[in-house]
Amino acid sequence: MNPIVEEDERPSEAGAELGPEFFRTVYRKFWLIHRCDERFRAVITSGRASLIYYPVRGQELLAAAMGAVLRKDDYIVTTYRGLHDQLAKGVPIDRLWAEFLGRLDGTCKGKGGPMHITHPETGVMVTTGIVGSGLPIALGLALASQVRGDGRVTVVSFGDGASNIGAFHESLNMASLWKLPVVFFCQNNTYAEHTAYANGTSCAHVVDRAAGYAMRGVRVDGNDPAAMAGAAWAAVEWARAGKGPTLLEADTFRFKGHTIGSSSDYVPKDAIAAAEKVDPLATFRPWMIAKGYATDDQLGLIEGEIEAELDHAVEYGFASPFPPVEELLTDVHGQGVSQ
Amino acid sequence: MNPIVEEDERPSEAGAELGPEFFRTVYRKFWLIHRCDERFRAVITSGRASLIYYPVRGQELLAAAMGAVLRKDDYIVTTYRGLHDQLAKGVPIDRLWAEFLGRLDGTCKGKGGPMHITHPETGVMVTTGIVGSGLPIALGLALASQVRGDGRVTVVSFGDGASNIGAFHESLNMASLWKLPVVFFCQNNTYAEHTAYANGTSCAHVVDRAAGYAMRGVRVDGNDPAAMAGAAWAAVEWARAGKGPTLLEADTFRFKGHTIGSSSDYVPKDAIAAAEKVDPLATFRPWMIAKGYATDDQLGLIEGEIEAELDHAVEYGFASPFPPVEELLTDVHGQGVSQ
Amino acid sequence: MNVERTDPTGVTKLAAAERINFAQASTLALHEAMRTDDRVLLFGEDLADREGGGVFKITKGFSTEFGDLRVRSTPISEQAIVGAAVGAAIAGMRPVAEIMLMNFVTVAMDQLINHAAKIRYMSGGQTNVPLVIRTATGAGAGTGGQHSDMLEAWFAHTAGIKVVVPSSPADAKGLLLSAILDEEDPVIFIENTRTYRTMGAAPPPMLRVPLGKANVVREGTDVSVIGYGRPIMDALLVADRLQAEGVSVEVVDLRTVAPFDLETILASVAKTRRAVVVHEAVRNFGVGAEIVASIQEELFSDLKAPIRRVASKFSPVPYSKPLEEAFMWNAEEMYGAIRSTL
Amino acid sequence: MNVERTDPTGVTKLAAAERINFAQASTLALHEAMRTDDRVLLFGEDLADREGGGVFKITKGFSTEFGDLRVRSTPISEQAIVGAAVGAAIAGMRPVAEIMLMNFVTVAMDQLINHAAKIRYMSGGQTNVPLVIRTATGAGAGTGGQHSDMLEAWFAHTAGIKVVVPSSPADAKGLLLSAILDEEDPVIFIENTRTYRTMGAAPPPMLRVPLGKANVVREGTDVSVIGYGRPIMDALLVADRLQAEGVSVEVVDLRTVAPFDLETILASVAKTRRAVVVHEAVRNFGVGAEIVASIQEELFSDLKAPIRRVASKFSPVPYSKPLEEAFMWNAEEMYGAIRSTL
Ligand SMILES: Cc1ncc(C[n+]2csc(CCOP(=O)(O)OP(=O)(O)O)c2C)c(N)n1
Ligand SMILES: Cc1ncc(C[n+]2csc(CCOP(=O)(O)OP(=O)(O)O)c2C)c(N)n1
Ligand SMILES: [Mg+2]
Ligand SMILES: [Mg+2]
Repeated sequence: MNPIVEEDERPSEAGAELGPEFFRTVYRKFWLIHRCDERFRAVITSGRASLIYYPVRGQELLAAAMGAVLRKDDYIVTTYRGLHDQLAKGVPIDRLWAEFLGRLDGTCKGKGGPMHITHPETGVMVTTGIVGSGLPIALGLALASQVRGDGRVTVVSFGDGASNIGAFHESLNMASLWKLPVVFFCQNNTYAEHTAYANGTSCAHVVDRAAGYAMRGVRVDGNDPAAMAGAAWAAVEWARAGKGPTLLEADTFRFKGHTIGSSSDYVPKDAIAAAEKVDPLATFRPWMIAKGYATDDQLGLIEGEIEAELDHAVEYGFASPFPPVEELLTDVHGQGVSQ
Repeated sequence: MNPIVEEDERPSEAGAELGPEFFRTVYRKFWLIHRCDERFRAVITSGRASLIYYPVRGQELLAAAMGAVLRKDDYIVTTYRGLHDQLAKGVPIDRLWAEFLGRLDGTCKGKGGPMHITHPETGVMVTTGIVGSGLPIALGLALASQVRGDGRVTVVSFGDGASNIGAFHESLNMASLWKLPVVFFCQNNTYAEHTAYANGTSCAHVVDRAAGYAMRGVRVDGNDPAAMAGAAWAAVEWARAGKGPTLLEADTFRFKGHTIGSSSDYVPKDAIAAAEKVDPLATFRPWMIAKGYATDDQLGLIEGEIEAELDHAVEYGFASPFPPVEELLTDVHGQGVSQ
Repeated sequence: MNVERTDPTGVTKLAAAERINFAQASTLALHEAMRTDDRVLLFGEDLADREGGGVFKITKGFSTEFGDLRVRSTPISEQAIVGAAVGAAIAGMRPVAEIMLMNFVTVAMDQLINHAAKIRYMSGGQTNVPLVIRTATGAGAGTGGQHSDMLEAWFAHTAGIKVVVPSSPADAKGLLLSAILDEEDPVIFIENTRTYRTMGAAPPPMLRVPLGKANVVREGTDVSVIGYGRPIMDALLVADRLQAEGVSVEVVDLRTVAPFDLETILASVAKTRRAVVVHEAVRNFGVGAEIVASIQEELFSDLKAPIRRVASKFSPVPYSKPLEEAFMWNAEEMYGAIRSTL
Repeated sequence: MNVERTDPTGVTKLAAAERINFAQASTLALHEAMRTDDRVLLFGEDLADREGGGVFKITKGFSTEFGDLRVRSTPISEQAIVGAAVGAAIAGMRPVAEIMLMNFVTVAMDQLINHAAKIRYMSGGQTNVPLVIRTATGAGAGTGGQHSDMLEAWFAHTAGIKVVVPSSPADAKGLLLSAILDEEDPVIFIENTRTYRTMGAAPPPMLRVPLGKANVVREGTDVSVIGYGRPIMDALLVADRLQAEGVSVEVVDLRTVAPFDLETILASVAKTRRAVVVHEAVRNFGVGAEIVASIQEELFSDLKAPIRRVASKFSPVPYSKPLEEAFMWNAEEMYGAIRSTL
């Protein structure tokens, strides 16, 4: 944890809200993300669909925890590697599948694709393919909430590599000055494409930069369910209470390379081995049971339900038609009174 | 001073090099800058010339000290408010006047103008009108020196306001990673156009950001000749020794508004009063004498010589012809073997 | 009673004026928009009263009247400024962000091109980005290579974003009002620092000038001059001169540069069968090229002469006065180009 | 002995090949340039061997062979990347910076437009900025709205910077070599991700193709097709088809998009008196408009038909396959456009 956070601001492991039910919700989201990611990889590797996909294997838990903390009307902004964030926020899985496959019933009629998932009903406002560009947009979403006093919080996800681009700097400075209700959620998976953290980022931890914006900065183990949920909860509540932004850095790992099919030769074997030891995929289920938050059967039930939902979603996606060619030139401009 | 600088790295007030002769050089540069700035303002206010000019009144000393520390072949990059840096680095005054007046004998044949003074012979490589944009360019100059091993140092000047733009962030990160021989020289004159420091910058001091790049960071009183010269000397030597970049923040004040003619209503009276008390224009001369670095007569001699140089420069500038219209379309492209 | 207190922006007095300049047109439009729709937000460098109400004083009094939540000065962070506008627009506000001078959009192109322009399309129409970027530029004031460029062609080449360049104070006011209150698309509104003090007739309160429609400023039968912004004023003078010489010039002001009103252009050229295209931006690969290409494609066999272009020369904007004058388009060149088509 | 040790880039083997693809052309050109002139530096995201030699593997082995001082992976900091190239170029080096995909230049436009392009001019010719930006882009691979744009028209509209788009591996190699070794100006060199694996004849070592000269790829007498980049390959196929139908098509490949070789274009059109302009970028306000406008201005009375443009449609690049196909220019449209001029 970063020294900028005072002791009394640190959430207890639970907070009143973070009890068994909460963690069952986290588990459901976690498992959905995991299985959905696996199935995307499977349809691609098997050749049934051809698309550029950025796997989220390894980052399921941190997104699930954040998603479980957020209200439905809170806003999120995420990136090309955003499946976990989108699912955790509640985007309908079937429409998400349809979008990934470029179909008319996709969230964006197939026009956006995996890098640009948008679903305002669940608060997924922007998914960007440009590194770092979500942060300035998050400022504006949070600004709107601040002006309206609507109590919404905006969470913007980005990677460790994104912390080196100009937009990061401008956004943290402005958010701090304006005390915007925003959480800068850095998912530090230790790689930016093929570049290891320390070869691109000059400070030991991204959170070290919070002080340069006089901003609350918190680093958390993204593989630890309680710590992660607690840190997410605290950052969101901090923003909701009008106290301003947090830079929240969650340590995690990217197990399946930058994109599906790209090699990971450059990742040292021992780094992978170390990550496997703390992989939530291995640890989160036993933890739920050990904590008494759910029984093996209860979790099995959740898993079964998710499999059925996914079966439906995959079918829905492949069954949906491609958009008609007329769609090419619609949505370029809005109507506007002027037209 | 920033805690990141260890005690033993702090230069003594003098260092071997920083003796009486050194400070007489500083004084000469200081006075030249001061008088040159005054005369630009005078020709503009009197209507003899019409140009947009960014006064350097208040910032003479820090530039003079840096200029006295640098070698002739060191590189500098500065901004629209760059007269002090350019003169301190040694740009010929007459050609500088000609350039400000848009004449053919100007450093850039009149094509660049005051915002774009370039004079490679004295190491003035780029003067930019875009806030923050000098920093990335300084990386490249320093990179060239690093590759060639030519021992040059690059100093890039910028304002407090510039520390909030993306280019600042990207540049400090990359310079730190690559240990480039560059000094990031932030002249904190407490205003960015009409915006007071704290209304644009979220941290207490610009130097607070150095830690986010694991970079040597030093804050110095830009009105204190010994401290300023010592800090400049240490930062430059640090870079020259291959130890990497420094973020050097010098506290100063901008006495004449953002541009000539623009009002300064937004500056509180007491801030001005406080700045006047430590204004080097009032304090540096007595300091030189009190230190025994020069006598009143010696300084008077310097001042007289400068007045003569300036008389010549002003005359030279006004006497130089405007560039012929054919110059409009030259220098757009180089020759290159391809052409 | 203190006037500053009751009318901090001075618009009450201004609203009664019969003539206003371009700067006042922007002040009035912003004020009417702020008053009409509380989703309108203003932000940009130095524009609140704490900072003196903007370097051009266009928003003086606004933060006092509308409060610090709706009117904010920003740090020097153009990516954050435009990004904040994008986000606020998506969330349902109508932000008007100021980029002090047009050359500074170069640090914010990602937000404008990859995001503002495309988000509506990429979301399949779920989200709009109704923001306005006000910016100013123009050669002729000795501001040199980095403070004078007209870059509208870049935005015109980008689907999803609109570009407006007014040629009179009344148009400036009406177009800006429409852009803020009526558009669902991002709009780049380009002001000209050289004409901020140029006067013209004041339009009635709240009069909107719709985007996307060109304006035939002067009717004529012999040749069409098509353009936008500052050169339109010269075109009208040149048209007077040619009238005296027996040549009837039609002047078409695009008002909206992109998407432009091809119909009105074609109607004019179909009538005159001769055209000259004028703009302030450099000639090569400028907006004029598209207008020429479109006309020749549609009216090939009607044309009696090659379509000429009058624009600034193809170089960076030089500092030295005589070079800057030579760089800029001018009325004499317009005259010559028109004559050459006859 | 370990091959990786003696020939880490694999160019020794590659240099012997009779046919190479576009990716290999870049590898070979970069390698020859690095070997010829030690002022040549490479940097960009992921391009050193520690990072696997680049996402497209074009620079694999380079950092091993030429060392970490001359070949560096960078953080994700495009402003710093381009700025560092500008500074190094001014200081006398010949940096080749990589912007992974063209849409990412939007965060670095300031360095390219306000600095790289103008510094020579603004310094009165005292400093040069001989840098090369290699970047890649192209629609058709399902990369959607933010990874597929062709933005060359922006640079073409900027005095002081050159734009190169090759249409064959041999040209790619020769043009890149010239850009790095012979140019004093900043050059944007645009590669196409869709054709990285497309093969063509390998040119002899060190063969330069000079910038600024168009290439008449195929001679013909009835109509000129003028363009650059990927559509040139389609144009050649369409020309074959039309040949069989008795129409003789001349194909002019600009190679250098800006400044383009007007002389060669005019010579061709003066002969054929009909022209079609093709490019991959969206049609509106694209490079094609300037070519059309220039031709009609010079050859007005020679032209027998309106000059047609074939280009991508005016929308963001859609993700869904059928829409992306409909977005892109295609050979059928080219055929139709050529036919319409006859
Ligand atoms: C401005 C920009 N530069 C480069 C890229 C290419 N790119 C895509 S993802 C990526 C790595 C990002 O790393 P990180 O921020 O750590 O996120 P992660 O992929 O690990 O989730 C890069 C360089 C881009 N999309 N945008
Ligand atoms: C990118 C950019 N944004 C805005 C401006 C307009 N501008 C010129 S100087 C300035 C203030 C800069 O303040 P600071 O960095 O503190 O330098 P100072 O002028 O005080 O020396 C601004 C906003 C600019 N030139 N470039
Ligand atoms: Mg990462
Ligand atoms: Mg300042």
